[in-house]
Amino acid sequence: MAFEQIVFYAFSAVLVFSAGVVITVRNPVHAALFLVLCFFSTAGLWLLLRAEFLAIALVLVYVGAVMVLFLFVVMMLDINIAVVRQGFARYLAVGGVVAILLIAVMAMVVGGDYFGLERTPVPEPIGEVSNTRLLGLQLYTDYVYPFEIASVILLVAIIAAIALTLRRRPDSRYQEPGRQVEVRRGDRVRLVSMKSEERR
Amino acid sequence: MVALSDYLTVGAILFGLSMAGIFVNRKNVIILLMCIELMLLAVNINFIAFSYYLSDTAGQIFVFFILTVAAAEAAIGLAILVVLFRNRGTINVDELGTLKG
Amino acid sequence: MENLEAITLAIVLAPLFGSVIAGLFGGKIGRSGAHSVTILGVGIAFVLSLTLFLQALSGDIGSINQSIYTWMISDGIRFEIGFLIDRLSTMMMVVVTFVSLMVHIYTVGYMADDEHNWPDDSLAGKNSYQRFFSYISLFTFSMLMLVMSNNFLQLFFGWEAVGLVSYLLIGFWATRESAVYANLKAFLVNRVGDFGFILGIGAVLMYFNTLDYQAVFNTVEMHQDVTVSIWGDSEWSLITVICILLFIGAMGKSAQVPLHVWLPDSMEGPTPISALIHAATMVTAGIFMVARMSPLYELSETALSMILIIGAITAFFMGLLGLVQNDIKRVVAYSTLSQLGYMTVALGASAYAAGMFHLMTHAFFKALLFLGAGSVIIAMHHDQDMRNMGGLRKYMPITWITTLIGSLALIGAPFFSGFYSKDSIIEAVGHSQLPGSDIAYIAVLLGVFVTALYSFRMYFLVFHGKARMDEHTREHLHETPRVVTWPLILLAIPSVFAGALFVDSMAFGDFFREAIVVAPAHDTLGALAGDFHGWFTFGLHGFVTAPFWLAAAGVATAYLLYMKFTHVPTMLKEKFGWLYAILDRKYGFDDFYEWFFAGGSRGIGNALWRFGDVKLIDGLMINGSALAVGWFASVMRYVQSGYLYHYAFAMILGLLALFGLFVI
Amino acid sequence: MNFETPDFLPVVPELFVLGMACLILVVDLFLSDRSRVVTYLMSQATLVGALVVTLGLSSPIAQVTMNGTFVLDPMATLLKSVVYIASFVAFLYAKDYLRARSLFKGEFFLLGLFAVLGMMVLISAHSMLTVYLGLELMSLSLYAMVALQRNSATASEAAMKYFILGAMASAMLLYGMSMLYGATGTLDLGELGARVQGAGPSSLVLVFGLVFLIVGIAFKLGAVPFHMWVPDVYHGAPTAVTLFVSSAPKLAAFAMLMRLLVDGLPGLHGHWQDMLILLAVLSVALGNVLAIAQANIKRLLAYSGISHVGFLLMGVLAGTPEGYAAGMYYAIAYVIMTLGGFGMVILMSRAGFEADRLEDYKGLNERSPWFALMMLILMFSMAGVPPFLGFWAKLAVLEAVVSIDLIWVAVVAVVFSVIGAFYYLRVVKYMYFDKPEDEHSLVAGSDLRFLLSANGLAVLGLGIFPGSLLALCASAIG
Repeated sequence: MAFEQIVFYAFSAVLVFSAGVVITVRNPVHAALFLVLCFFSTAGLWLLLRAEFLAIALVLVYVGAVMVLFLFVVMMLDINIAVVRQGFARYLAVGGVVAILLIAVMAMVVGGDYFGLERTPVPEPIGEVSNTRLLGLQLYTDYVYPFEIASVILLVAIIAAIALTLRRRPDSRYQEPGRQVEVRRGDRVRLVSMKSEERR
Repeated sequence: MVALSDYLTVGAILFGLSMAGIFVNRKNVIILLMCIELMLLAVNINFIAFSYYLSDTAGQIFVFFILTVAAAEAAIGLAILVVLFRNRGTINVDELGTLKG
Repeated sequence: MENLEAITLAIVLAPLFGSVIAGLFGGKIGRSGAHSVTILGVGIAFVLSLTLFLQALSGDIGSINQSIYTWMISDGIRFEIGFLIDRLSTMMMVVVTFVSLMVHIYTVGYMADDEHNWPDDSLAGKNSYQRFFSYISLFTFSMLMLVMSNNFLQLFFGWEAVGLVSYLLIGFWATRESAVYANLKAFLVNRVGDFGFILGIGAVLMYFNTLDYQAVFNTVEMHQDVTVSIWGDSEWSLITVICILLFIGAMGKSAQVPLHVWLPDSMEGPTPISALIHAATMVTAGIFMVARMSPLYELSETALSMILIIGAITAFFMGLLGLVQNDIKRVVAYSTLSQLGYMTVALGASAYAAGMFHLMTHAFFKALLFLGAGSVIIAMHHDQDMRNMGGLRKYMPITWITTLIGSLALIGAPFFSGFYSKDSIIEAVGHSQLPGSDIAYIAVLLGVFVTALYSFRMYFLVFHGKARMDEHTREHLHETPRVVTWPLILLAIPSVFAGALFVDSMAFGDFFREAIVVAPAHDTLGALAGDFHGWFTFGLHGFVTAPFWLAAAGVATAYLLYMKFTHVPTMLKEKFGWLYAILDRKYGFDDFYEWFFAGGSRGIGNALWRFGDVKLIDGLMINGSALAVGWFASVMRYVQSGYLYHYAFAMILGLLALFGLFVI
Repeated sequence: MNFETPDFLPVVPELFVLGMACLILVVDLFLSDRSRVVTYLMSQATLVGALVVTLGLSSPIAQVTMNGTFVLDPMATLLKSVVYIASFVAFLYAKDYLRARSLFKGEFFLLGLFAVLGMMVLISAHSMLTVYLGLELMSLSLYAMVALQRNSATASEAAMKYFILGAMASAMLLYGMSMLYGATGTLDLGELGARVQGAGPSSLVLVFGLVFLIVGIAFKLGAVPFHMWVPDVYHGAPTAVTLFVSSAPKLAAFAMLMRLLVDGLPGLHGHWQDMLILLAVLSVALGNVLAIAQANIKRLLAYSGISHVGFLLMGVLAGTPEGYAAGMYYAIAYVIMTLGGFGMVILMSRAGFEADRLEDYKGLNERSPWFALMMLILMFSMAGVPPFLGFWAKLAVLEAVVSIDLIWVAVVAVVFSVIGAFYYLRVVKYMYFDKPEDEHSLVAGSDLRFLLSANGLAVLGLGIFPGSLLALCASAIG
């Protein structure tokens, strides 16, 4: 077995295993961490496919940002971990059957008959062109319209997230620098003259 | 040599698993969000594999956009999740059944 | 003319606008607002129609045929709204809008005290005045759509719309049982005719694949030899079938025997609409339609013969019924039936132009007679029985004179309008070679005598002799207000002159040359035209023809019976009791229909209801299927459980199902 | 690298809406709650301006630009114009409703405008990439709009369901796209169509991808069995949002159907026709039957919308230009009717009272005869009674189905729409024959009353004169 194949099977096995854990594990924190593992192994697969930029982006964006966001929300919401999962086995059985059916149908189509090596051989390497450079050139020229739409989508995500979650709690305390600067001595310290107490 | 069909099969398994995950998981909405990320990941594997074997960069470009959109989607999904939690005090899928019929 | 489209649209839409305003906002704009806006709308339509008519007359515009709006296209057949403006339609437009305008003005007086016609606190009685104006304007709109149409669909729309308004107006006083009965009857009888009519239109659509008049007329020659089998093996000429079916529609609308029974009863409606709808315009729609379809009818002698005979029967026998009526409006109603018979006879004799000519003159003098009768009714405080009248000429001179003019025009006194039109019809029938034309000729000749007799019976009973009303009514007798008398005077003018003015061009000239087609073999009027030397000679000649002497005999008989020897009618009635009974029962049409159709269908309906409806449909189909649907719905609702995983599962199952069915 | 600057002119409407949305975003920051109406007015002005620009740019020939990712053709012009008008009407209906529930915030209009932008991108898409991005831009905005009523448990539940199922559907759509890309090696829809015609042995892969595509489209349209989100979202969301979600996005979904299947996969017509028949029949059947069991008018309208989608699909599945025109006609007719239907719910509601139960319509004729009449027109039109708009729409699609000899589909559709007439008539019965339970007079403002009257009369007017709209649709398909 060639080295490439070993790497492929190793990453694929890890990917499928950790995906299975994500959907069955009880604790969402564990699920999130296994998802991170999924992303890592996928990034490995992508490297095999000479998609270096996307592999790095996946790790940076997903593992670095999105999954942190997931974990953050999980922690913030303080979700109770279910004590017992009633009937989980039953769902799992049904789900397993469905999953196997689906995967069987899909594998039948995408399997060797149509996409085997005879039909689609591995392409020759295209020389020393950087994957990142290639993508960058295309993104900012041919795909400038989709690129702009993607930026609008991100803008919408920002607006939506703020509109949905930003709230001003009346009981929370926060600083107002303006008022802090404006403050005068008289507002903070009041000098009172008292009679001294009589000595006993 | 690794064939295109091998990558596609990995993608199919991942896709099937994550779809089953949405059905199986009845406790935590947040895991559903993760399943959706997994589905998109499966699609991305497909695109990149095709892109490589067809020697065509369009597939990788598409993946770039899917990653972007998926990030935005995750943000909105989590925002809705937070709103839901504030209203209900729970994010159990089981208890998300007042609208029906 | 560039802006012709705008003008035609304005003619149609102005009355509609008035109607909508008066109908929907009647409460807000009040009585004067309602009658002002509707009179204005109809007035605009009249003025514009008149200009179009004059232009058509002078030849500035020939025949204009344009579609304005494509309503829909189905299977390549275009359903359009369009207008065909030629001399035939402009003449009808002028008649319709003129009479309508007169009636609008007249109504201001006639309906002034309408609140007395309703029970106290009746909801329908609220704003009834405005509603009446809205209806008659709506009628004007519908009638204009009918006459201006360039296709069968719009014709049918107008046909049904005038029927609807007629129904609404006959039953206008909805709290009176007799009015409700009458409008139901009118509606049902017209359904019979309309059934034939729509079958006819359906046949046209089926075989010609178009509803456009011009397209049908252009290809009619090609369908001349087409035959259809209706029952078993008997083959009918397609054109004959279409013509007869369309004529059945005309029989309903124009009240020809045996579908005439609704028209006398329609007198339950207010008098202005009796004048407008049930004398001058709507009932002549059938005549107009046949004239418009002349290219079809000319190809079917069978249909023409049938029309001739039915018209003759109507003209004579319905006139006879006028002799025994005591209700002033019913006399005029039977006279209308008889005159419609004359027009139909003219159509049967291929003298379409004469029929249309009579239609026009009749519209004027019959509207005049109705409005005169209405004027009398107003003065008599809504008593319509002629036995309670008499000697009214002293109290109401204008009504008296104008009614006399109308009666003279009706009986065909020389130089009056009715003379020219009726004489040309009689002459044309005399020249016709169709089977049945001999009988028809005799019938229309005798009809002249009958017409004169009943007309002057009414005239003498109402305006001459001694006053038979009670003291209270007599003290209050006076001429009606000016809104009532002015329309009478305005209608009297064309009743006198319209005949002499147009006999040259309409009856014997080529006035309708673009609109009406007459086969050379049937051209009865063309044959007469050779002997025609102007209106004056024609009028003078009228004094020496049989119709004149028959009419004179009728007038003399009426004078003798109702002025001199007033006991004779009573004596005759006793002597010929059986004959009187037949006439009084209107030949038994009503009784037969009542017993056979109404009773029979009620019986069948009851039987079907008991078995079919209650048991089969309600029990099994409706309730059964409702139960099944309800059960199914509740099961399916259960699937919509509210849980995300079920929804996701449904989607996955859907995906798998699609795979199973279409991929593997 | 030789790069030609693309022709930006056809994209000007998109740029205009985007620019205005960004401007509104900034302006809105500086507005106090009392002057929030400025945001509203600017949003409406944006829609009007976009309409003007779009109509100004309309041309009878299709222009492809932006490296083949964007197309401007008559269909795009017509659909975009209707989207603007529908959104304008939806915003107008929403204004008072939002105000009464202290939801009158800039975000509603901003997200609405971004959703409109997404629909525009989708309508003008000429590449699978732009189809996806337009779809996501629209959907993400809509998810957020549904959840915008932050203190409502039902709204957030509806948003969550909508989001999860919607994301799942998008993922399936993407999977399908990846398969088509893999089989043909192109994302461009025109190129795809050409290559699919020539594809022989790998057609199983194409059909496989097609199935996923159909699932994605069916979800957005709300066709059975991918309809489950529809009633819950329509029910749970604030009525103003429901009104928006149920109207313009359907046009975008229709455009997606046309772009992907008709522009992209004409070679697979035989396959997608069979799938659409299945979906259409199921939708008409289940939509109508389930609507009968509803007591909530928003759910009722949701199920009725599902059945309408079935009809819409029937027009498209015929695969003829007449069928496409009929489908488009149906989509536009449906949007007009659904605007009126939910507009009525808004008109009846007031602060603290949603007027979403069927009982709330009892005796409406006594309370307001005019609006009872409008509701009657809308209900009859949805039921397909002549001479209202809905009748002609149904007639057009049935003609399309009959013309390709699928008589049985037409028969099934007619049978179920007769069953469906029952629930529309029940609303009418409540309005006219029952005693009112609620004696409050209607509080709606005059602009709302005027709009609803115009909406109802449009349904009547377009029903009496159906020719022009149908001709417009036919000419847009070309």
